[in-house]
Amino acid sequence: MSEQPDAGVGGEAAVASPGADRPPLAALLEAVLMVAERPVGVAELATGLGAPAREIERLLPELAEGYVRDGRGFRLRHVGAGWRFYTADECAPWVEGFVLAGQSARLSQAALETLAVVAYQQPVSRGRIAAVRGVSADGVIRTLTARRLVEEIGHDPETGAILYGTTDYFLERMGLRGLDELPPLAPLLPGLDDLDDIVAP
Amino acid sequence: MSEQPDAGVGGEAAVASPGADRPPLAALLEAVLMVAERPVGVAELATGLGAPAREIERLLPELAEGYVRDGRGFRLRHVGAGWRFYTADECAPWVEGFVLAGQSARLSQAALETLAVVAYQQPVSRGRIAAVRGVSADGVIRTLTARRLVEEIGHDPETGAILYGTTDYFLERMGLRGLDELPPLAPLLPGLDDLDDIVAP
Amino acid sequence: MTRARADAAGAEPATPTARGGRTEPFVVELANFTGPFDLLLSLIAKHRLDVTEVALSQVTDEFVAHIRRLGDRFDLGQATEFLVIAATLLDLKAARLLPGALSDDESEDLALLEARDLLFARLLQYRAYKEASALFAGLMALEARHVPRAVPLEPRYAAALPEVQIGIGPTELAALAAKLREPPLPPLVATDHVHLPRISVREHMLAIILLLRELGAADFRTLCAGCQQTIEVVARFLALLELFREGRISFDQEIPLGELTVRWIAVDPAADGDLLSIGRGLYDEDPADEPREAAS
Repeated sequence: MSEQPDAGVGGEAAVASPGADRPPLAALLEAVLMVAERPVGVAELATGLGAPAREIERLLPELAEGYVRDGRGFRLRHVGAGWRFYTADECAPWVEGFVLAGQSARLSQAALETLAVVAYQQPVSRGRIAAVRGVSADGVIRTLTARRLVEEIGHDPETGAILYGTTDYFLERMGLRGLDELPPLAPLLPGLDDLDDIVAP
Repeated sequence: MSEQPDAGVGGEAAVASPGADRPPLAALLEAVLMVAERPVGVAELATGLGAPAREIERLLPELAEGYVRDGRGFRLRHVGAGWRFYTADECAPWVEGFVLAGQSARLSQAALETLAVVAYQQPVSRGRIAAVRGVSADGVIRTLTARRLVEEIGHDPETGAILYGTTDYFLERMGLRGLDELPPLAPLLPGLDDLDDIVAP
Repeated sequence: MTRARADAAGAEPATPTARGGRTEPFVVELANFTGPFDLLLSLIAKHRLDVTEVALSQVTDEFVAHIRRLGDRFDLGQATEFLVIAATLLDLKAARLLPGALSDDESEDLALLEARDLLFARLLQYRAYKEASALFAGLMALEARHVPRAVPLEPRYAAALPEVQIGIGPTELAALAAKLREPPLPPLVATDHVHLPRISVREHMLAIILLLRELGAADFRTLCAGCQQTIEVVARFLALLELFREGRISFDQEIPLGELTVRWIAVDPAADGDLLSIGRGLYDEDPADEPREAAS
């Protein structure tokens, strides 16, 4: 907060100091929850936004009631561990129709590749999948999770990153009894005997 | 009062309505966009919701303006091929703390320059890009393709060379609705008024 | 960053954002100009400074010194950019300084002017894209402040999805995983766009001379007997033209479109022993070796 304003960089600098231009807490809550991938608890919100938990606990139900009162298509709900945006119940039939129309029953090549990486490298983080495939895996992981082929199976003890693995449903769909029935990878990699050719032409 | 102007619209446009108690179109738009994973175009919304495109085209900017006016933490924005929910930019520093994934790495200077050439000259071959920049563009094109910013869009009818263009994702990343919103190139060329000096020294 | 440098950089609006302040800007100090290299370019481009009055060798020396000074912070991108621009400037200056090869008539001047303008255009175009890239970076940074909503599907909709078709079996899945496990190929710098003179015309001139001295006379077919590729035949042909120009051979043709006979014509013995001087400075030889005489 005592940092001098970075005059040189236009618009891209993170002005993380809670200064005078801090948006109202209600707006910050809306912003964070709009992009949160899972329900977020009050304690986490309080820490992340640097705001008192009591204040947040008061604001969230207020926001939620406001959406109902205004007849919005979305709702803010307290579910399990925290708060999350959902679609309004009365809109569900239309949303469902929309979701079904946009979803292909077949997996894309990107989804298949990611599934392969998860199957053989599990437990694996998004970061590792992205490193193997060369592109961000976020969207594909979401698809595979929605399709119940992949699920969160823990956290990296060091980085805290979510680790993914395949589901029983995946095994069922692949006709396997267990992960040990996945074909071994080694024979598909270039043999070590080929290495000599490469080293000594 | 002004929140419910569309109460009557639902009844008359009930083409694919699963029930009689259809929520206002504005609420349905909010709900559908809440589950969308990419910008959704007006035509797709019109088909999915069984509502006239003109009506949707009128309502979306209205909703978007309403969020700004109310100082909400989220925005509805027309970017790339359609509309999508985003966080408000004034909340960015606080949102960053919650969203770890999906942070796209910065592009190198070479990648940015190549992207600029592709954006303005598309459809364009590698050879032409190399001619403008004075160096081979192969590696950079591969990077830009892997990042989904650039894609193959055809072949030169004469030489058969692959032609490249920018993607919808490129527009999203730039916050543009279409290529016609790219900053014009002409002013970047040193003043045309100086051309007289060059022609008649 | 010193104040003076900040001011100098400020004089050229697009540059500081273009490089994002990552690299130390290259500053030129010449008798008639002091400031950032980009500004120098800009002035030349806008014709406020004559390229013939810029000591390019000094600019190059300074750039080498600049790179040495940077040491570990050496920026390959900046060096490459300098090479491209310096080469263009050199082209430009050469075109401006050298007199026309044949005559000084107006069409020659016009051609020269066009060549010059072409170089200008190329330089300006590159700079325009560079500035556009800075705008792109700015737009992307601005857009990055808006985070798009991309969240997992609500359970009720996920449950409604039809059963997914994986489409491949365990073996194909293993093949995919194996393919992805292979280390990506190291990035290669493609060189196929660089023109490599694989054929030396001078070499072919020597080959022809040796053949003709043995045979006395031969037709073109015979002279090309050993050639494997078209380009070699072309080189033999060019070599013949060159030898004819030098007055070492003669052509005989009995009837129109008939067989062409190439004959070695006697020259003074001194030139004979001086075969290595043949074709010097032609096509493929280092011009610095023996400067080409101005054709006068």
